[in-house]
Amino acid sequence: MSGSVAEVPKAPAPSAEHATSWRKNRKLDQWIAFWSVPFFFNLFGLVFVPLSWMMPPRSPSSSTPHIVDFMHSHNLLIACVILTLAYGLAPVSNACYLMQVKRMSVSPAFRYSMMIGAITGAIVGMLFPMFCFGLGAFRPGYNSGVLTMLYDFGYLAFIGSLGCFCVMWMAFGLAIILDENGILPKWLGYYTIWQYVTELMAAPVWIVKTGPFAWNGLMTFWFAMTLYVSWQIIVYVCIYRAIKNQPEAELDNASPELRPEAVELRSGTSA
Amino acid sequence: MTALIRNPLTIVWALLAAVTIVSSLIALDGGAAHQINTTVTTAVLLIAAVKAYMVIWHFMEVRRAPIWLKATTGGWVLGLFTLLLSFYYASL
Amino acid sequence: MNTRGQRILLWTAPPAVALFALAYLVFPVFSPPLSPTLTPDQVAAFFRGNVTGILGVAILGNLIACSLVPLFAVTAVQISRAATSSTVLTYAYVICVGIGTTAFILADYCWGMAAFRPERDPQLTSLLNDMAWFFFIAPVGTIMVQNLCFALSVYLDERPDPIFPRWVAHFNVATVVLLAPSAFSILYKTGPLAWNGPLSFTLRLTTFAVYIAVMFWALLRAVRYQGDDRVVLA
Amino acid sequence: MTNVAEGVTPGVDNSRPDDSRRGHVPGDSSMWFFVIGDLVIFGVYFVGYMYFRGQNHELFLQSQARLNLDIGAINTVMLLTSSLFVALGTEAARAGNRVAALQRFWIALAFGAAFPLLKMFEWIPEICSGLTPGTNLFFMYYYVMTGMHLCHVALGLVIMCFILRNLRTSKAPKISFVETGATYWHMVDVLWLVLFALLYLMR
Repeated sequence: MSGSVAEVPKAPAPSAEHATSWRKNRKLDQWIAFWSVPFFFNLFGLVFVPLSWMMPPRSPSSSTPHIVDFMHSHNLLIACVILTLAYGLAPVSNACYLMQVKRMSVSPAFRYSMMIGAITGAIVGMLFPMFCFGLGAFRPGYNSGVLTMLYDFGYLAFIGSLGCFCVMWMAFGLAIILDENGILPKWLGYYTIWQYVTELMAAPVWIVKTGPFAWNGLMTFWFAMTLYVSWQIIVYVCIYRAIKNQPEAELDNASPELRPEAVELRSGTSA
Repeated sequence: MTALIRNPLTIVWALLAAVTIVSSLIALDGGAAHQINTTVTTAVLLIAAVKAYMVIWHFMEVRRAPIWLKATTGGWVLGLFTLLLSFYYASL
Repeated sequence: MNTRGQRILLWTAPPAVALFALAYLVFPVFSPPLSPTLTPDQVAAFFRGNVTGILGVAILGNLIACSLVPLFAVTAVQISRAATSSTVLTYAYVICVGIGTTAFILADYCWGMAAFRPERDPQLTSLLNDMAWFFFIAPVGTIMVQNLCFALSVYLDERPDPIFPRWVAHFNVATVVLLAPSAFSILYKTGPLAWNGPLSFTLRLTTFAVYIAVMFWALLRAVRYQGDDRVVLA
Repeated sequence: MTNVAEGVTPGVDNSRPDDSRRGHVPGDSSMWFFVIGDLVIFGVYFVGYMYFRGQNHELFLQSQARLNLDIGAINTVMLLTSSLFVALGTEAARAGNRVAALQRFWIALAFGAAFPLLKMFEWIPEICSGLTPGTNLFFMYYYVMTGMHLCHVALGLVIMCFILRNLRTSKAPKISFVETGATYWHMVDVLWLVLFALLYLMR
């Protein structure tokens, strides 16, 4: 199996493509999906950090007046609007992973697990916490009890949403390690496993309100975040290379003379 | 069976197990009071460092590995225990 | 490949739409839509006065929440038929459908929850009502991306005989523009962008209704012409 | 899943290390990437523990007094013994002595499996007497770090089962897979040695 992939002719060098128009790029759909991702993540970062200061997380033990003050800040609403408009791009980034997992020699069960993880994760880890913050700022009339509940709910759902992402990254890491087509490098699979284990490590945020294991703590937030951000960047570089190196013959829209081999390859990979 | 006992790996294991018991005894004896005790801590951490490196060296077969692997694993043990001990002493 | 299954699934859409229309017409919250400027006590009073109607529609909504999924699933199949290099658009589409449907269910839950125990603290009833409106009106991000994925698959289709006429793609892009204002309902309590305003409420729901009708027609046509054409399964 | 254990090309063991060559990396080199990274990640946790311990020696010392040092020490010896038999088994597998290799890996698996069992004997009474991760920072570190280590042990036991299966069923046991699994298991051992010193022994 792995041998036949290696023999497939390489795609023509990308420099040949710009001579014609970008519209002629055979992988245009994949490239559009791919480039929406850095855009989305940059927007995500900008909205969370300099616009609303939701991140880095505020302390779980801050005093009620502080929490009320924060929950009333108007920028939370603007952040909420931007994210509601853009959060649909998160599925596109997940679709980019799924595409590469589809090319691997592993069972479709892996990409289906990731797909389901992505669906649940987007709701509990993104939309819901976002709205918790938005609701507090939307109606200033709420009493402080309701506001602190929204604050806790927002942060805990955002940082403590574990299972859906765990299953997603577990399926992704395992697929890379078990793959025999060499789509993504093996070490990335192991890197993904660390990322998934540190995701598990966020569990203590539900227990303590101060110290290194609180939701703004050194271990549960900063360390996990460092690992996550570097992982995310590396994954995207790897995905970029995987899309670039995908042979023309393997594409779904490959020209007919290359096609038979591609069909054979496909039937072999999606057993 | 005698071949097993004479195997260098078994000797390494015997050493490791003995040292484990020794370090537990140190903790039970010198550290029984559960108060800060730099002698116990230093001894126990140094023993742990040696044990960790023995496992890496003999069991993980780093002794036959290329130099970069020796350097990385050795660097990890050295760096980790230096940091641990300096954090410990700095906090006293 | 036989398309009978696709046609059966497609024809589940009209009864689903009829039930949605029924739910919409009898939902007390929508006629006229509750104003965002109501105080918690007014909201609580409204829920106390309309328990039967709200609960009835919340239950109905809960039951039919996912009933448009078959329509979207057939759309996904047709996207994967387009001659593009991969099924990346299909995957993005499917995930978006899952997220969008869940958001609708959460809205339904919140209204149902508020009506379940109307004697609850007015602050909490008002919170549930706000949350329901947020989940119902605001999260247009996924349906926007979903329609863009569809449009993109039509634009990039390299077949000599396209699956969909090009104007369906243009129409999908237009719905993206028309749905976008709803996201701003989070910012305003009055005016056209508030959740009961013409841009966020009327325009959004009208666009969605027209969109479902057009897609139903376009999909029927696409499935009819599919014939024995192979489908690249995702 | 079976492809992990079986060689891609049956009958040809192209991954067999050349012992005469200097500088042989045991096992799959991407596993070493994993091992070193894991050591560094745990290292960060260890140093973090030491730092926060320095902020409140009293609390950590008092809490330490409530741990069960005996089970900790027995578990250390269990893991060391298991590691020994894994190393011996790898040696036997490399020498082509499949019967001895199988026997030693079975013993290693038994000692390894005793670890989580003993851990339960340690944890359950502690949790029942009210010592939970929420008790204080020491116990949070204790449960998080031993818990994460326990996940590694569980994974190691699964890998060991695959090694046994590879040795038992395949015509040409893949030595590099045996070495890869062994490397991982020894890493689990190394991490426990440090954990044992930090959590149970130091004062």
